This record gives sequence, structure tokens and C-alpha cells, in this order.
Amino acid sequence: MQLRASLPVIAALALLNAGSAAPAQTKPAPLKTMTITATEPMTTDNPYGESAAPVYSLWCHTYGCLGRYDHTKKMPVGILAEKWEAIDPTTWRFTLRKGLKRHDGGPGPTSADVVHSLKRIRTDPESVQSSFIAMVDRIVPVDDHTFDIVTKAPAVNLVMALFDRFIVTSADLYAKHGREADKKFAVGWGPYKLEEYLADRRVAMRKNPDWTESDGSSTADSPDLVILQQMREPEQRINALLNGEVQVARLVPPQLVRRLENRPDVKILKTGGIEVMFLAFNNKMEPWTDVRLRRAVAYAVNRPLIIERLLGGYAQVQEGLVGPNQFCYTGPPERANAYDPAKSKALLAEAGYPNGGPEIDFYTAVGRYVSDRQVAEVVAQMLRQVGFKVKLHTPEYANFWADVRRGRSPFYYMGRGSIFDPSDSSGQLFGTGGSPRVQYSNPKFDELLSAQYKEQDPEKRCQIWRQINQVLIDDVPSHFMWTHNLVTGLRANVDMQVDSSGEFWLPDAKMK
Amino acid sequence: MRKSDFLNAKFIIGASCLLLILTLAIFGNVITGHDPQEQDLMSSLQPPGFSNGGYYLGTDHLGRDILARMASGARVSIVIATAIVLISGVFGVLYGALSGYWGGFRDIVLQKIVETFWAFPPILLALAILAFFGQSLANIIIALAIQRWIPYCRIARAQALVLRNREFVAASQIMGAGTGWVVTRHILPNLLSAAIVIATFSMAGAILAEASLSFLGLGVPPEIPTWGGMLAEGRSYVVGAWWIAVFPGLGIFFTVLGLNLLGDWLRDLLDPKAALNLR
Amino acid sequence: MAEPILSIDRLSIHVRAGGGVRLKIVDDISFDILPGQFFALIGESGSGKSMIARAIMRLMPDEVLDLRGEIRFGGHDLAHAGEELLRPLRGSEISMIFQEPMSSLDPLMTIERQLSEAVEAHGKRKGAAMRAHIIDLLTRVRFRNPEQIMRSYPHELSGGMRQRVMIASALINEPKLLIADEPTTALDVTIQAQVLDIIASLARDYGLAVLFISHDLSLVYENADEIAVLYGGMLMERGPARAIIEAPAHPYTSALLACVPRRRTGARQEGIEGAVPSVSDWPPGCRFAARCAWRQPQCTQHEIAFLDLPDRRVRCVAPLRESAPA
Amino acid sequence: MTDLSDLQTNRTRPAGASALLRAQGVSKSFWGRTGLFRPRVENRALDDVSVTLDEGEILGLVGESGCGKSTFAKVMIGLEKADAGTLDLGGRRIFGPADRALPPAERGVQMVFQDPYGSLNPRMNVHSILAEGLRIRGGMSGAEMTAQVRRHLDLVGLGQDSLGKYPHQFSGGQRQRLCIARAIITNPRLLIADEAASALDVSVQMQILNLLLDLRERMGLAIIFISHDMAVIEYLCDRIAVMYRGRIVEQGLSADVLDRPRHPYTARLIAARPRVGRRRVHGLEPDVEQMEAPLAAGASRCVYVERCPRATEICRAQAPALIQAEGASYACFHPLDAPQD
Amino acid sequence: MVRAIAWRVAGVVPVLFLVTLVLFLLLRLAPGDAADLLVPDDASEAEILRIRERWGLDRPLLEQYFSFLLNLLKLDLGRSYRYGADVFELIASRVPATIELATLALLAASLIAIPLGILAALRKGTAVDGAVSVFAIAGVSTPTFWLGILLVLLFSAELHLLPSGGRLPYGVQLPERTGLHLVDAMLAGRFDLLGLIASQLILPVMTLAFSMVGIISRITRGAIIDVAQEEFITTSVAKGLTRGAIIRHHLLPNATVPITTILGLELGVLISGSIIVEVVFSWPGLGTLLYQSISVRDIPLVTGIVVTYTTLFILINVVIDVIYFIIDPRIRASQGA
Repeated sequence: MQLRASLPVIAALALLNAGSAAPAQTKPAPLKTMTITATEPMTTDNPYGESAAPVYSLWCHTYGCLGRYDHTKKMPVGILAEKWEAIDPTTWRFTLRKGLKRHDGGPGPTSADVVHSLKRIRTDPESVQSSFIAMVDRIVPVDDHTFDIVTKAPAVNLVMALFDRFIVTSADLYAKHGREADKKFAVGWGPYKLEEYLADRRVAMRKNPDWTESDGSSTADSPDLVILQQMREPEQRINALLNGEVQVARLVPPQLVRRLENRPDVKILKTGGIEVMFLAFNNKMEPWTDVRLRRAVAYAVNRPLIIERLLGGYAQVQEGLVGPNQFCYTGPPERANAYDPAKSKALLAEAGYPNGGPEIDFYTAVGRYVSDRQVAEVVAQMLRQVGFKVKLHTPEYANFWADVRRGRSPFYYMGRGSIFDPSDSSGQLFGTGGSPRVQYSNPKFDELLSAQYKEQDPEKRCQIWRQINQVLIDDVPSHFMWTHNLVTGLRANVDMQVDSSGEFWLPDAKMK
Repeated sequence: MRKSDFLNAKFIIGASCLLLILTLAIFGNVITGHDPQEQDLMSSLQPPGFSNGGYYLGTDHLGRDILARMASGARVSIVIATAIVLISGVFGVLYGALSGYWGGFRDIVLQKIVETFWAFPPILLALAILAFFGQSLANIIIALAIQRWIPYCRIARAQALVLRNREFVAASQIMGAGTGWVVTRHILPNLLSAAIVIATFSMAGAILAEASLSFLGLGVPPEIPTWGGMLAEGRSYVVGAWWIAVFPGLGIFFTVLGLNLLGDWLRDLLDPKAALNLR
Repeated sequence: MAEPILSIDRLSIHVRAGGGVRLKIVDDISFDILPGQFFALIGESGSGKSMIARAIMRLMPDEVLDLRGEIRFGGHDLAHAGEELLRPLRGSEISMIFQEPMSSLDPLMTIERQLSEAVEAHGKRKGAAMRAHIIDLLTRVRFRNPEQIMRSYPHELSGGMRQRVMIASALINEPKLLIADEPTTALDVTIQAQVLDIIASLARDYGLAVLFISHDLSLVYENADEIAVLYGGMLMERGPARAIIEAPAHPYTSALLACVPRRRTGARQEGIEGAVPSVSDWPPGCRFAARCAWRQPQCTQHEIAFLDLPDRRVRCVAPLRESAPA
Repeated sequence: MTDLSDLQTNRTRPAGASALLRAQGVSKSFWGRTGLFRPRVENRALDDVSVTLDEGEILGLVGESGCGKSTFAKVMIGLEKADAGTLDLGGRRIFGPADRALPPAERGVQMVFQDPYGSLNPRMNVHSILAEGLRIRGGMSGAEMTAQVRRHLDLVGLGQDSLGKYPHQFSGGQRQRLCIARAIITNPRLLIADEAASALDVSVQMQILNLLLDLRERMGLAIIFISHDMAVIEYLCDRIAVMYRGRIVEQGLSADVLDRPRHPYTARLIAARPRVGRRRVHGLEPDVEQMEAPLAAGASRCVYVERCPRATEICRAQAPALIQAEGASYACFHPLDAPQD
Repeated sequence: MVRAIAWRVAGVVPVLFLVTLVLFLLLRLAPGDAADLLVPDDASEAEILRIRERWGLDRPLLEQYFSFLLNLLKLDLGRSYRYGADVFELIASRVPATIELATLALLAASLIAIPLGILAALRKGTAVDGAVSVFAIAGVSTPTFWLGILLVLLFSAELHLLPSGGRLPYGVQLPERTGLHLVDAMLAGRFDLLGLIASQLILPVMTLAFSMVGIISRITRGAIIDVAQEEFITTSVAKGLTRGAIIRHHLLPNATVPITTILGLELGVLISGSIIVEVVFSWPGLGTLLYQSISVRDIPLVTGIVVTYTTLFILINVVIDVIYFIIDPRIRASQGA
């Protein structure tokens, strides 16, 4: 499981200094080492064995994936693919970059490797990634560097779905070594070479000297050695950053940001997130079948106040599923569910609870999202203020999630990660026959959703999305709260952008 | 300092600590006008003082009054700790007394069960219980009590093994006393003082254990203020809003200190070897 | 008459009891022990006899508040000597054996180490000479197989054997005085006699003075030269052993002798009525008065002074020289 | 007060059924290990012990520590189960190979222990201690119980003011009186006193011995008195059984055994007894105590052979049988009344 | 003695059986399904079913248990759901970290607490005794996580003296033989690394040790006082031994048995109770692994870890027995040499 390549002693010494926090020593060839905190579990060295944005990002950097969405330029850019186009509503043609060399000196990526990768996603017993390629029917190689992806139905969002996720691994190496290839021959074509993989602890990557960006931009300032260091406790991330043990501390919770303020050696980076937090109702469970009560909840919650006082301003109110950070955002909706306790009380009275009630059970995830428990406490209090009789539950996450997933939680606070293109997640969340978590069914919503899948014109498609969003706002199958800002702490010598997904593209990072 | 003065010092300091906590538990809510649950986001993170709207010990991140929560927390912490000590104590003492009194094969079997519990990582049992039955005050008490009966059991068994060979037990058996009779009249009363000493120490441990569970996100439900929970939540604010964590931390410290000092005092008092023997 | 080796002069011992009460458990005791003398100190529980023994060695429990009077030994007053004076004396000039042979030996050490430790502490012998000396002593306390005993741990020996090891340990530096605090009480009667015989014969061999403490007059009768009878922290009668046993002058001594069971040929032997009063409620006057068959009104009115008879001293207003019980 | 002792000692023992207690061939072994997985070693605590006792008689069971006398007491009382042998008490079989062993409470045997400090529960007051046996047996009202308790306090010579006191408020002798009161309150037919006077001061020891004699007179109580002290036995007992390493080596009427001991061990015990006014026989052995190996079952030799000055080949080759003699029986090849070879 | 140890080890079998049985029932009956947690949020029901089938979660409970037991006999603990890796290997990679931490913490605590306890016992009832008492109680009454957080805050974030967590920074070449870094460094002759390794260890070890100082010093004090009241100590004074000799040769050896007992128990508690310290310091030990595997219902891993704990626990007990055996001739005699 460990890829312990030999390392020059010089690196060991450099790190030794970082570790013991001794003053930096000047060495003949300083190695630019960037240690980045990681929180998501890095559980397996099988590139298809885990499904989470940080893990996809790791493999995109090492093995390489087809492409990624550049949040700065607001457009998809290729990594291993250089070109892609829809040649008919269900077929997309991709062309792979030529002139890439595998880290071990082997040949560049070919269509066969892509076909192999699809097969592994689908059939590797450890794979858990098959959902994002659910729309793909098959991949047809055209030549060594060109292949067609045929979808089951028209899929305008194919590129967005595949990019940042579709990891390409070598068919050859897998044919020779099978699963062992992931352990001993974890070599691909990406901008970084994997050097060490310690599950749940640490991943180390070294800059691939042969790499050039597809647009030819310089990677000279990017770090030579990147270490992803698992640190789950936010306090520790801050301490490690302040102590110079790490250069990038991700996911700094709002209450800890102040510890980074006014420090000469540290900067704070704030990025709008795409994880939408919401209060979800199970629309088939009493009393939430009554839209008036759902609306009463929406009007009772003072989101700006919570953001300002509890979240330190590090969040943006979100109306509906499509907010400013999402794809297809077309400006604020016509009608929003703004804080209005009087209206909320009126709705409650109208629904038959003039003197308080109904009694509701409110669940929240704990320790999963930023200040989740505290938010739930405030929300519960606000609901009580308009008359709801709230009992707040804080189950352990596994139980919470099991109940939510099986549709047994009537009312809960949670987030839906990485909603950039809202297409799939909204179908799954709010479509008729979707997952039982929300149990919402609205023919109008279903109709609009399938219409946008077929709409090739981006502008028109976004107009449909505007309508969909309004339906979700008006009908309140869930009440959308906000997206958290992603706060990253950087050492002063580091300059990099963090995407709204929380990830980053290392070749773009700069380190002095 | 003579020994007796020293003993008395332990008692006086220990009792004053507990008295302080009891005063807080009883009168804390009278001093402050605030409700421990009442949130006021607009006045969150107020530092302690006398000119901030009556929040003498400041407010937490949700604008709740720390003093009111300290007072409620004292009550809850005391209730939790007492309940844990009672449940684990009664069960452990009975179990150990029976095991030791019976001896032989039954003792071996019972002790295997004890070893099993002892070998279990404590956090696992707590987690399993809290996960399975949900987080409630009662379940926290059960989850903690389940790991804390073993010290009682050990001491009770050790004592019972000695006591069952004492002649007054034999005399009772000769008169036809059954297990129940001997255990309730001869074994239990004689190991009570040892159990009480453990109980004072264990009570302190229970308060800390509850705090640790809160730290791992498995503490009592959020509506119920406990010192452990306050401390665990306050850790993120320790730089900038120290009062959120420091006051409950002091509360825990003084309670545990008080209980331990009283336990020490009690042990020295009950230790037969310490008594002057003039016979 | 030879100079006494140990001279106890008006010794009183105060202890602290519960509730800050101060009790005088040994009251104004004086006696001398001559070199080579076997001196028996007789008293029942609570008479303070062990406290006197421990006071000589200054091995007293924490409860002891102070010692009054003098304990003279070899020109020093042991009652007020410091540790630096006492330590070289202990185990070298004066040694002591205790009542409980089961707990007097360190369970984790071999007998050899415990014995050699006592020698080394005073640096009198080393190496092979020390070993030979130990073997010699073990033989003298009548071990048939001393080398095996040396290798043993205490738990491997019976009570009597341990007590003999203790005797060997006490004599190992050829002390001038041996204090034996009820060394036979925990032993079976058969073993008691032998242990006592060993002490007495070794004392003769070494010319050693012995302070032998017991609650049983009958036990010491054969070996003692001098007897002192203690009751309630006070000396009741003191004199030559044979004289005291054959004709006790104090009613208490007489009663004690009457308590030694004999063949019951007719009437029962009457024991002493009542119980030894506890330290906290010692009566004024004669402390034995309440149990005394010859009690007279003046017995409880004032302190009873010593009466010097030709062969002994006795603390009684009406010694039993001529009078017989009513 | 009539002194029955002379009558008792002069009485010849009627052979046969009228005896209160008949113990026949009682054996008991403990199985000890010297190490795990090693063969267990049999340690015979009682080897073919037979004893009889009449109503109102006091039997002295004498021997050194570890000779098995306490084990015998426990077997009789029912706290230990014998491996072999029969026990009859008052015509009832209380233990036998083919019979159900009677539980302790139904045997009518009570016991007084050696240590007056360990045999009273420190947390119980005198009333509860004395009434415990009555309570367990049941069927008695509180008032009756208190009356009984008071009567027995009187009987053992303790004041009525003791009722509410706790054991630590009593002296050793008073505690032993409490123990005796507790034992007799259930009206036993046989009282076993296991070293009941050894831990006491001489003056108190005599009081307790006299109390036992009183009880025998007033209640006709039969007593087995266990001791290592021949002097006490001599004072108290009508009959003596001498035990050595699990066997009875000599038994008979006190006067017979004491005046004409046949077994060398008996003689040795007698010689060791402290007596004022008579010089002890000095017969010091080179090693007073040997480290003795546990006695294996069925060892065919005299148990006393290792310490016996009269031992010869035959003593090492076979175990002596019990020989009946005038007033006593003994197990020895070279009894003291026979000339030594 | 070998037999005694064998006997002791054999005694683990019923305990292990009970432990696994209880654990299995607890985990299987608890709500929250491993499959739910293994797949991403948007996974379909079919996907979940596939995962359940893959790990045999669809089979009857008893069948699952028996196949687990069968594998256990072959020393095969199965594969982790979450990591997909062999449970045995996963645990083996984590155990040394926990053992190193726990052992050093115990060592540190003992080095502080035992002398303190002795001092308090020898000066029983004086101000020294009182001071030790208060220090000990302070240790007992400070929540571990709290102390850890404050120590890191002070020593790492503010003073920059010590690293905030983790075991060894990347790139330090340390050939792993035992997995215990200090030992490995010495075996490899890399004495230059000792300082670095120590700097990583110091805060977690201090945190863990602080809470134990109280217990150990109390037990030591009690044990010494008990022994001091034994008659053979009086005998040694009567022999004329010096105070130092009595303490060294009689007091301490005889107090070793109760102290060893408590140290052994504490080590057991430490190994299974270091979770919080491991979490606070990102210490890659067994505790964090357990915590994470419970939260994802990774049954093979949880079971494997608990089996490991149990085994370690028994091993510690065996070691204690061996120590007793060495110290105490009475035990030597009763167990047969």
C-alpha cells in the first residue's frame, strides 16, 4: 500500500525543518513543498473505490482525468482530452491529447485506456462511481486518440458530469497486474506523480516534469512536492497552519477564522461554495404534506441573521437549487422565501394551529457540515418562536443518514454537496420516483426537468432552470438556506485559487 | 501540619468546592434573569461583565447566558454523575459480591463476562448504545454506567472473597442462612465503605466521561446544557471568547476536585489501619 | 552488683487517641536489667508492655506523642536520642523479635539475604566469614539443614521456623540486649516451649540480657531470673522470678497464676472477674482494684505507692504475704 | 452449684448406641496443585477418624496447627463434605455415603470460633447478631426473639445494656461470650469450640472455660473443644482425642490419657504444657520442626515417624492399628508403657 | 511458568468469543447500514444492493457470524468495507502508533507519579503530601481533550516549539521494523532522528500521561503506606538498616505488586482509551481507526480492532503475571517454576 520512492536526503531535511518548526534553513536547491490538509477520508488506493470531490481531484492530478471545470474562467478545460463536441443529441466525440508520456515512460493515454476505465468504473467490485456515468450507454473508440461517448438519452450535461470525475487509468498495466497495478504501478499521465499513499493519513505527489498545461501556461511556480495530510479536527488545521507545518489549511470553520486574521504570515482565502444547505421535508410524512406548513417554516427562519451572527458572514443565502455559484444562475428569483414571522404565524393559524403546534421532530447531521448542530439549534428556536413545537434530534451521522436515505426522517437539516450543474441531483432529490429522502412529486417539476435535458441551447436551458427553481421556491419541498463560503488558510508564500467545489488545480498554484 | 489537620483540610476544601457548585446549581438561575435555552443571536459572544444586559458570565455563540447554562449544567451534570454512580455502583457491587461469595465455577464464568466488558474499548460500547437507542439523558447514563461498574465489581469481589471466609459468615451458614441472607446481611454491609470511596472518585470520572462524549459529538441532546457539552463547544472559541469554555471547565475542575478530596478524606477516615489500635 | 545494662527510669508514654484525646498508656515505670539477666515483663492486653519494648528501640507508632523519663543504655538516654545514635545500636547492641513470625520477615527475600542484610548494616563481617557465621547461628537455633533454610523464602517455613530465623537474625551481631515481644504467643504450645528454650539457652551461651515480654506467667517461670508484672500501664510487682511465682505478693500476680489451667480435681479455678479496663477509663488509685478479691476502700482513693519488701517491690496496700483471700 | 465434673470423669463410657455423636471412619482429602497441569497432589486432612461422644460430655480434640482438627470441625458442622465415613448425631444420620448430607442448620451442631474479632459482623449490633439464627429459622415473634436474646445474654454473663452495642465496643472475652450466646441460642445438641480460648488473655481464658463448663451443667450441652494446649484440655475435658496429621493417634478418658500416655506424641504434648511449679521435661530434638512433605493417601507408615524418638523400621514400613487399652486406645508400635527395644 | 502463561492465554478464548458475539449483535442490530455509507449520496438503490451483496450483508446474521468465526480461526479478519484492504494489515499498520503512544505515556506518567507517590507516602500527612494530592487531582480533573487542545495552542500555534500533531513528517526515511519509531530509529542507527520523533511524541504523550499521574501516584502512595505498616518493615528498622536501605530493599519491592497491577490495568485502559488524544493530535493509531470505522459501520474492521484490543489486553495481563512471577516467590511457588 505504500509507494515509498527513494527521496533525496535534502527533502528529508527540508521537511524535518518544517516538522520541528525550526527557522528555515537555506539549502542549495530548495524544494517547494506544499502540505495541504485533507478531511475527506482517503480510504483506498483504488482510483474507483471512493466517490468524493477531493478523491476525484487527487486522481485527476495523478492518473489524469478527461478534463475539469475551470471556475475562474467559468468553462470546462481539458486535462487528458483536448477537444469534445456533441455530434448528435446522444453522442459526444472526444479527442485525447497527444504527446503525453506515462509517468513510468510508457505511452500516452489512448481510447483503449478510456474504454478500460469505463469498464472498471462499471465492473470493478470495489467501484462506487457508477452513478455519475449512469447516463452513458457505451464508449466507442474511433481511433487511438478519438472516441465517442454514446448516452442513453439526450444529455446536455455529459461533459459537466464526466469532467473532474472520469479517471483514466492504463489498460495495459491493469491487464498485466490487475488490482496490484493500483498499488505498485500507480502511474498515469497527470501533472503529479503519486509517491506515497497511506490510507487515511497522507498522500504525497511530486511534480511531473514532463507535464504541460493544455493551454501551455507555465507551471514553473507550482509546488514540487505536494502532501495531502489528513487532519479532521479544525483546530488542528489552524494550529498546523500557524505553526508552518502545513501551507494550506482547508475548510476553516467561521468561528476559527478570527485566529487567522491579522497574522502577517497567513492569508485567508474565501470562495463561494456549491454545497447547498437546506431544511428538507419528507413531503409524504405528516404534517409536511401541507404546503402551508412548509412555507411557514421557510418564513420563520431568519437566514441573514444566522449567517451574520453565527456563521460570521461566511455564507451566502441561497434561493432554490440554483444560486450564484451554480451553473445556469440567471439572477435572483422573482419570489423568494424571505424571513417573515408574521406570515409564518398566519400560515400556521390557517393550517389549523393558531395556538402553537404542530409538534415536529427535527433532525440534524452533527459534525458533518459547518456548525450544523448550532444552526439546527438556532433554527429550532426560530421555529418555536412562530409556534412550532420542535424537538431537536442529533443522531450519530450513520443513523441520521440511514434514516434520511430510507425516507424515515420527516424534517432535517443537511447539505447536498457539489451541486454545480443541478440536473442530476435535482432529479434525484425532487423528481417523482427519486430517492425517498424528500418524497416530493410535482408533475410540473418533472416535466420541466426532462425538458432541460433535451435543450441543447444553453441560454434556453438556463431559462428552464429559472422556472424549475421558482417551482422549488414556491412549493418548498425543501427550504434552501445557503451555501457556505469555503475558507482556506494559506501561508503567505502560497498563492492559489480554491474552486467552489473546494478543490484546486495544483499546476495553477504558485509558491515562493 | 499534623495528620488530623491535614485530613480536616481535605474535608473543608472538598466540601467547600461542592458547596460552591451546589449553590450555583440552586441559586444560579435566581442571580441571572436569563433562561439557559434562550438564544439571542444579536448578543452572541458577549464577554463577562456587569454592563452587557445582565450576562454576568457572558454569552455563548448563540447568545445564551453562560451563567444560566452553568447553573442548569451543574444540575444536569450532578444528576448524570449521580445516576451513573448509583446504577453502576449497585450493579457492580451486587455482581462482584455474588461472584466472590459463590466462588468456584460460577465465579469463573462471571469473571469471564467481566473480562469481556473490561476488554471492550469503552468508547465502542458508549457509541453502540447511543447509536442504537439514540442520544438521550437516560442513554448517556446507561452508556457510561455500563463501563463504570467494573471497578465496583472488582473491589466487591475481592472483599467478598475475603469476607466469605470470615467466621461470622460461617456462623451464619451454620444457622442455615442462604446466599441471599449472607450476601445482604454480611457481605454487602461490610463492603459498603469501600464502594462509597470508589463512588466519590467515580462520580468525578463520570462528569469527565460525559465531557469526552460531548467532544466526540455523542453527548447529551443540545437542549440539555451540560458542562461537558459547553466545554466541547467552547473549544472553537477559546481564542477570542475564552469564557464559553473556561467557566464550565472551572465547574468541572472544582466538582472533581471536591469529590476527590472528599473521597480521599473518606478513605483515610474509613481505613482501619489509620485508626489507633489500643487493644 | 553489676551495672545494669538497661535502666528504665520513670518512663511514661503518652499517645493520641481519636478526638484529640491524649492518653497516658504507660505510667511511671522503672526497672533495671543486668547483663546476662533474663528479665520477664508480664502483662495482659492493654498493659502497655509492647509499648515499653518499642520505646526502648524507639520503634513507636505515629500515635505516640511523647516519652517522659529515661531509658539508659550504654551511657545514652534512648528515650531522647536521635536517629543517628539509635540506628547503630539497633540490631547491633539491642535487637528485637516480634510476636508475629508470619509477618516479621520480608516475603520477597531469601532468608540468607535477610540475615546478611542485618550483618552488613553494621559492617561487622563480610563474605565467607559472614556466611559461616550465619550457618553457625542457624545451627544454633537448631536447624538441621541451615543451607537449605538460607535458600528458602519465608512462605516456605512454618511459624516456629520463622521465629527461629528471627532469633538468629536478632543475635547475628551479638547484641547485649535482646527484646522479645511475645515471641511465642502465635505458636503452638509445643513450639512455644522450644522457642523459649532456644532463646534462653542462647542467651546463656552469649551472656545476653533478655527482656522477655509475655502475658503468660507460667511460660517464663523456668527461664526468667527477674519478673515484673504490669497492669494498666503500671508496674504492680517486681522481683526474682522464683520468689514471685512461688509466693506472689500482689493480688493480681496471684490471680494470674491461678488462671493457669490445671487438672480439675474438685472445685473450679476461678479466673479474674471482669475485664482489663480500657486506657480511657482507668480508675484512680489501684487500677486492679475493681477486679481484686482483697479490695479495700483505700485502694481506690489515692495513688498507690510502691512497697519495698525484702526481695521485691509491690504496688499494693495489703500485699499477700500473710493474708489469704476472704 | 453442683460440680458434675467428678461424676463425668469417673463415668465409664457405655459402648454403643446411646452415644450422642458417632463419627466413623471419616476421611477428607484436599487436592492441591503444585503447578498448573501438574498432577494434583492429595493431601489427607482427615484419615479414618472415628470419635464418639456422649450427651453432656466434653471431648478435647488436641493437636498442633494443621493436624486436621479444624477440618474435622467443619465436616461435622457441614461446611465441608467428607470423602468417606459416617456421622450420626443423636441417632440421626447427618452424613453418610448413601445418605443425603443434612444441611448445617438441621444438624443441631453449632460452633464457636477462635478469633473473637473475625467471628462477629462489625456492622451488626448485639441484638441482630444473637437473633440471626432465630430469624433464619423463622416462626418467632419479635418480642419472643428479644426475650430469647436477653435470656442468653444473661446466660453468658453479659449485661442487658449490651443489646444495642456493636462488637467493637466489647473486649475479646466479651466477644467470645457473644459468640457462645449466638451458638447456643438455637438450642444445639453439640457445640464445637475451635480454639475458642487461645486468642484470649490468660485471665479471660479461664472465664470462658468456666462458662463452657456452666453451660454443660445447665443445659447438658455436649462440647467438642479443639485446642493445641494440653493444659486447657486437661482442665476442661472429660475425654481426650489426640490428633496428628489427620489421624487420631490416641484417645480416651482424660485421666487415663494424661496420667498414662501411650503414644509418644501425646507424651510430648503433655510435656509441653505450661505448668507453674513443675519443671518441664527437657527433651530437645535437634530440629523441632521439619519441613514435612504432604502426606500421600494410603501411606503405609506411622504418621509420627519423622519426629518420633522411638521410631524403628516397622514404623516406617506400616501404619500402626488402633490398639484398645484400659481407658484409652492408641495407634503406636512402641507405646510408652512398653519397654523400648 | 510457561504453562501458567499458556493457561492464561487459553483463558482468552471464551472472552474473545463473547467479545465478538456481543460486538456482532450490537453492530448488526444497530441502525445505520454500511452499504448506505459506502456509496455516494446520489447512488441508486441497485448500487446499494450490489454493495450489500458484495460484503455479504444480505446473508442471515448467524451465517455471517459463523463465517467470521471460521475466518478468525484462520487468523483472517476479513476485508474492511471502507478501505477494501485486509483488516489485519490495516490494524498492523496502526497498532505500533498506539502502543508507542500508550507505553510512553505510561512510562512518563510512572516516572513522574511513582516518585511523587513515594514522596507523599514517606511524608504522609505533611504539606508535601497535600501538594502531591492536589497535583494529582488536577490531572484527574482536567478533561484530556481540553488539555490537548490547550497544549497545542500554546506549544505549536503560539510558541512554534513543537508540531501540532501527526507522527512523522513526509520524507523522513525510517525503515520500519517494529513500527515503534523510537525503537526503529535506534535499530537503524538513526540517532539523528530521535529528536524529531520525540518532538512529535511529546505533546500527545504529555496529554495522555497527565490524567494518569493522579491515579498512579495515589496507588503508589497507598501501596507504600500499606507496606510501611507491615511488621517486617519494623523488623528492618530494628535490624538497624538505614532509611534508604529499607526503602530500596523492602518498601519498594513489596509495593511493586499493587503498583504493577495498576500500571498494567492503566496500560490496557490507555490502549483502548487513547481515542481522544489520537483524534486531537491526528495520531494515526488504532483509536482513530476504530472511531472512524464505527462511524461508517465497517463491521470487519471494528471487530478486528476490538479483537486486537482484547488480545493486547490479555497480553498485558500475561506480562503482569510474569512480573508477579519474577517479583514474588509465593506466586512462583504456587504456579510451579
